[in-house]
Amino acid sequence: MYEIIEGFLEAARLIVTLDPDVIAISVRSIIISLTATVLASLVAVPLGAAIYFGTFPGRKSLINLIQTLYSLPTVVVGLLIFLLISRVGPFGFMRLLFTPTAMVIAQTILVLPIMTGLTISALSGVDPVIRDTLRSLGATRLQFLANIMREAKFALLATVAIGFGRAISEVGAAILVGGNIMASSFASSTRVLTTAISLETSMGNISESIALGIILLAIALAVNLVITTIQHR
Amino acid sequence: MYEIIEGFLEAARLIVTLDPDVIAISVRSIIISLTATVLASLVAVPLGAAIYFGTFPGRKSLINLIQTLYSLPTVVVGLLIFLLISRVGPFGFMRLLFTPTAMVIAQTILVLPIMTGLTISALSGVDPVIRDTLRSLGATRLQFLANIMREAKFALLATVAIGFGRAISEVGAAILVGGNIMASSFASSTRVLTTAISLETSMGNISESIALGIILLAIALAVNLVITTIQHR
Amino acid sequence: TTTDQTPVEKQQLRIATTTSLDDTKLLAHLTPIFEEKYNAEVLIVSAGTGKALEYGQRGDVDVMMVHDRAREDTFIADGYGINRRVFAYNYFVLVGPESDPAGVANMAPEAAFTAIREKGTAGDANVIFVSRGDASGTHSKEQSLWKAAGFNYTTEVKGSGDWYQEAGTGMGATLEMANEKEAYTLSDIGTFLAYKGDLDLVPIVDEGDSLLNVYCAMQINPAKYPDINSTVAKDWINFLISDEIQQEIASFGVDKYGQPLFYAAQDDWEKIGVTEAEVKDPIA
Amino acid sequence: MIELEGVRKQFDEKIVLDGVVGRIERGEIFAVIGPSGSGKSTLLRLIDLLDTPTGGAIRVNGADIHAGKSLAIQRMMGMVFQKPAVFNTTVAENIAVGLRFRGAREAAIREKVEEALEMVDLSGYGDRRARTLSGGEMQRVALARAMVIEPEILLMDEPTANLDPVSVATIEDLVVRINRDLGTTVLISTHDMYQGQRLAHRLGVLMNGVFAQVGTPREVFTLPASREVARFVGIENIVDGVVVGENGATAVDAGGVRVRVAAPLAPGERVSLCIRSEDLRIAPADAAKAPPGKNALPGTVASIVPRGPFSRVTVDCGFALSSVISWKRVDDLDLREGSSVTVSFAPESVHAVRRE
Amino acid sequence: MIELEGVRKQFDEKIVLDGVVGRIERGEIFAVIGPSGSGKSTLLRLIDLLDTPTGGAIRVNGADIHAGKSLAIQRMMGMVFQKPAVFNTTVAENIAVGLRFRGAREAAIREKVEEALEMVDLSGYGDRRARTLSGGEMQRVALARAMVIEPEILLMDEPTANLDPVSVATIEDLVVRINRDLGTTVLISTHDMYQGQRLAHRLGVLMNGVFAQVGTPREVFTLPASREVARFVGIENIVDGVVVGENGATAVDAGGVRVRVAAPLAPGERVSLCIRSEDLRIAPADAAKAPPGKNALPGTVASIVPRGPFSRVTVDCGFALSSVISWKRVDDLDLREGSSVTVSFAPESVHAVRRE
Ligand SMILES: Nc1ncnc2c1ncn2[C@@H]1O[C@H](COP(=O)(O)OP(=O)(O)OP(=O)(O)O)[C@@H](O)[C@H]1O
Ligand SMILES: Nc1ncnc2c1ncn2[C@@H]1O[C@H](COP(=O)(O)OP(=O)(O)OP(=O)(O)O)[C@@H](O)[C@H]1O
Ligand SMILES: [Mg+2]
Ligand SMILES: [Mg+2]
Repeated sequence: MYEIIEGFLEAARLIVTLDPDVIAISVRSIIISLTATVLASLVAVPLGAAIYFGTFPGRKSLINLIQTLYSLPTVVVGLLIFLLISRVGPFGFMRLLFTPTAMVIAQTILVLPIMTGLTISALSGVDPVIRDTLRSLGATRLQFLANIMREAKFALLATVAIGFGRAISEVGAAILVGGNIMASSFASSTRVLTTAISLETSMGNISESIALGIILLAIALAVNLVITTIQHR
Repeated sequence: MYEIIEGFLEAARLIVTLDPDVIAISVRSIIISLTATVLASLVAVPLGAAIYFGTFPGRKSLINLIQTLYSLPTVVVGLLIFLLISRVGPFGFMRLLFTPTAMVIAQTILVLPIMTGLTISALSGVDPVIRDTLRSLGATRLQFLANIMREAKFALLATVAIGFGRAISEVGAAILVGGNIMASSFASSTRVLTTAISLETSMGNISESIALGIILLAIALAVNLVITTIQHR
Repeated sequence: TTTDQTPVEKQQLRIATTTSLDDTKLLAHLTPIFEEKYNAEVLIVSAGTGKALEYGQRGDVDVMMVHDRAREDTFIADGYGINRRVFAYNYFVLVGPESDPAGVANMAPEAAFTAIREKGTAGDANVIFVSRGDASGTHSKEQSLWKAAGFNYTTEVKGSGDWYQEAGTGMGATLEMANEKEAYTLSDIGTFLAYKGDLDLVPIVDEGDSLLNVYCAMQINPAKYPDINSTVAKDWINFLISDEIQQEIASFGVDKYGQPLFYAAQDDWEKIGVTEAEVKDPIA
Repeated sequence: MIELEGVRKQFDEKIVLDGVVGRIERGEIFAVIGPSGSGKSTLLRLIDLLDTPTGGAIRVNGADIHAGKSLAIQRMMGMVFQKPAVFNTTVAENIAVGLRFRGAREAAIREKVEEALEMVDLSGYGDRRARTLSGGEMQRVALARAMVIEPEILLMDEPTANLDPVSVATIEDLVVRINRDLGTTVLISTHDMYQGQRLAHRLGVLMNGVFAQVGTPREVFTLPASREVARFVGIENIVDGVVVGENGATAVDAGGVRVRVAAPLAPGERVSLCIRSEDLRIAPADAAKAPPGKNALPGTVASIVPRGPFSRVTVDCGFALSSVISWKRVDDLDLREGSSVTVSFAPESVHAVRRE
Repeated sequence: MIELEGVRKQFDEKIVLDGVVGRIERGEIFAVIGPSGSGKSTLLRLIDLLDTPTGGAIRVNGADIHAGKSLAIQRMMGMVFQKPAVFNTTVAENIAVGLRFRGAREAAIREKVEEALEMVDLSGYGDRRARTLSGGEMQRVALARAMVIEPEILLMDEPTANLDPVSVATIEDLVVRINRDLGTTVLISTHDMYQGQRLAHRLGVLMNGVFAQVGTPREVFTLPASREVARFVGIENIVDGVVVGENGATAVDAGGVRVRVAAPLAPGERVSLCIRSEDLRIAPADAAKAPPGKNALPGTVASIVPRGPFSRVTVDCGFALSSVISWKRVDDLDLREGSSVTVSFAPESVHAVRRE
């Protein structure tokens, strides 16, 4: 148990001393996962809206499929992306493997199903009379969506929080397509908090792992506070 | 890319030939993750209700904390459980490490935050007039909760779907506290689909990994269909 | 080859390595020296041997550093790898609980394995062997030891009872598991030393040529992947077998563990059973 | 302007609208009245393109609006919902929404919203969060929201159901003014017949899936087309009987009591007589005889029930007849239960409808 | 039975109830009337323990209900909400909920639900999904749901706001019956004063956070306590003036026109005169003089507006006076805008309230 206490002390030390490696890793985690969350939102919200308001055949099956994809293991997502972007894959020419870009792509795809599914839930939480009122007031498609989203703001932002949580905490895809590289330049490195935690764990450095875990949670807390602030505005 | 096609063929082969190892692993995955989801529901739903209807100081901070824990990496959960149940840990005497029980505990704890958070969301989706009506009709606490939950049934079952998805797809905690053991007896083994996928991946067996991933998704689909059926009843 | 993220003048070298080299921090010790000398940037991807080979086979890296002779040979024979050089070696070690329930301390490796299997299959619940079970270099070595002891691994060892358990994870986790279960396991010395402080396990058998662990580096065949970064790859391999670096390898870890983690391959080519060219001749 | 051509709407098994036919003219105030559940909301929703009919067509200016739903047609119309919902923002923003959709300029929006708030008597409420408003306040916000876009057609689904009479009067004045000043066509559903009558140029009585009657308030109120309509528009006295000839004039035999009727009816016909309570005169039994040709039926007071500033006096003359008279008059006549009285009314006040 | 002791309720800045004092007796039907936003719903919610007062106390049978909220007190009461919500299940299940809470037996539940459905005229709707009901149908389900538990106190927040007159009459009869047969105390909020009057033994007029007046319908309607109440209860003619002595009788000077008043008033006092429109008589200008002692004011018809089965005729006599008379009488008198008429009314019909 003392490892946990040690972990807290270590976390405090790393933060207080501004350990440059830890800072680089943390910043990279934030950039990658935030980017992925934003990209995923840009896809998931319109997609969720299209599915929710759509009346195409197979709509129910599609929703079921999306719910099923909640269970997509991160390793499988990592593998699929890996096959696509590895040199012999169809996008191999872009040389994306082992780059932060690849990690963003993987995390984006990873959180898409849950964000799309929760968008559908968020929209279905809006009072039907509100929807009718917007239509009746002569909203264009875009205006309609923008206003429905404003009404569903709270739930949509909760969705973003969940997406970010899943992105920043996943490790399977990050390690497969990122490679957990610690290079001398920031841009070439792909080590993020979770892959660093895995590495420390595999080396038996439990206190360090816990310290990094605490830092990760601190970041998540900060992001959540921002989201909560927007929610209540 | 042909690995993906191969993965599908392999998955078909494994399923059709009833590969005993794969069946054992799949059954173990289902048992462990379903148990964890059920246990987590039993805690998360009352807890979420208590938080949602409660008026204690620090309620908002608690909700923020829960949202933050969405980002709890599975490895960190695994580590914490590991420290608690390893031989030298406070619960070491129970000899739980590397048993399926340990995996159930870890997954339960892993999905608790998101299930609690989504329970709160689900409950806040219930029309306030419905709440007032129940109170006014003289509901006891228990009757009140039971009825509110029935009104929020759809969203609560979606929460269960998300919890199950997260439990069955996680690998970090499973491998740390379960150990991915393949022993000759079913009960001593702790290999589940995700840890098997990790293993196959680390061995470079991409098609096998994808095959196992497909089997995992098939299980998730089946569970989701059951949940959807209950939702619409 | 260059990627868009790097400054133009710097070359990038991608290396897939087995985890033990990375986890011991040996590579972290060597890369800065290389980077400064060759104005290059080294990207290290650490993975199990199987996955590392997969990366190499797909041309996703320029250099591979592994320790599984048999699979290396196949890899080269299939035309994916060229210019193998051996740069370091050490020994595997059979570790187990101090009580040594199978009573195999200081036996020859094959004999120890035979004794463990015998007690295990006989139903002695105290005798357990935890295998990596992940097709890693270490797992390969274990399999070859069972074979050398006269057993058919798939029929007579694996699945022969609850005494033999496949961890299916990395070395560190396998050690943790063996520690928890008070079981035997085969480990590379580097990881064991790194973990030693947290474990109750002790070395049971650590001598015998069959425990030899030989690390090599090889280039991915530019004929297969023409745009691969073969110049820096060559530089790296030549760097590893250079006198200066061989010294570094031989002394690495002494200050921390009181004993070296690796031995330089340069002068011991006979002992480890490779040709002199493989340890000494720089790649042209 | 709005033509309803056999409009049908079915939910699962339940047929709600069963071929509604009608025509609402440009600039008209048309009220749809009908019992709860008769399909008033459904009809308005179909016209506002919020739902699709299962049969028939709705034409606006000649064009079938459900054939090619267009934003232009949608924007011609404004609707106030029966249970309005407000957007989770301020009152002012709620009212501004429709203007924003049409790309109005900020200054214009602010001015119009201010005006609209004043119209619905909510000046100063602009910055309040709309969700905390009372039932009636919300309904007024919904009204302002629909009116501020100055639609050509204003659809209102029981817009004053939650308002007190003073507010109702304010809103009604507003509707009349909008209709008069801007020429807005108004289609209002209401369960308050008096409101229908106060506001509407014409009424449609929705019953059993169709308009049982369409006409001016006066037509609907004095000459209901059926027994059901008569009951619905509040004619208290409906007496069933059979037509008999009587000295050249027409009379109806209602359980032995004869009632003279002005309209010509074929003897033997089974009819219901509708007599508005205000056309009845109750006088002491010993009062001067009614002029010849008038009906004068003796009876006893069965009950006296206060109703608004009046009392409703029911007299048993063989069948029950009730009249609404002021409290003062009740006192003056010294009416009480059991008093003997004479109920008199002109044959012209009796409206007869055929019974099936 | 229910005592309101200085009940206060404040939302953030806004004071809604500012010390409401009142007493509702056991077995009484008490109606709270008041303008939209005056706090009727707020008051009912406080009594039903759904919200907590920021000041004062509410006692039921002597016990402060907010001091120790108890299920027993909660279960004494049933409430119908202004905008009722239904549970997402069948109509029958919706109505059964309260009975289930009280552990009633299945057979008893089935029977009572069936009865309740019949009471609100929804027999046969038991198996319908409640979410698909029309506005009025939902409101009737909410009524049945609250009534079926036979509460000692029935709170109803504008229960008939969405209903047509026929349904309203059904519900009102029901309320009267429940009150009479079961002795249920009924507290009803309504914006429909006539409803308040038809149903209630006593009325409370909620204005500016307090009861501006509490009394029997007759008191409130004929003797409003203030100009505001007078206006709210629908007295059309409110004339401001100053009391002057006139030949021993009391008269009021209203902009030069003298109006005789029966009640004794101190000369010089500033008062508002309230005259109910039904107490006015409009006669042709050349008709016989009014009897001495009666007010008879000459004037010209300013407007004639249809209102229900009546017309509202406004006469300018220096100030406007309007009367509601039947269409027939308008025709008989041949009234039209500009006609010269005499408006007469007894001094006893004039109710004077002091102005501040
Ligand atoms: N939660 C709240 N926060 C702020 N103001 C509120 C809240 N609830 C009610 N109010 C305000 O309190 C006042 C009284 O509201 P209430 O609903 O009691 O009125 P009401 O008399 O029932 O009106 P109506 O006849 O329109 O239903 C209103 O001005 C309303 O805006
Ligand atoms: N989505 C639906 N599914 C099934 N039935 C429906 C649906 N919507 C409305 N109905 C039914 O259609 C009928 C007409 O409903 P509508 O709301 O148009 O009535 P209304 O005339 O507006 O009544 P009210 O005066 O009570 O508001 C009702 O019986 C209602 O239950
Ligand atoms: Mg309706
Ligand atoms: Mg209210």
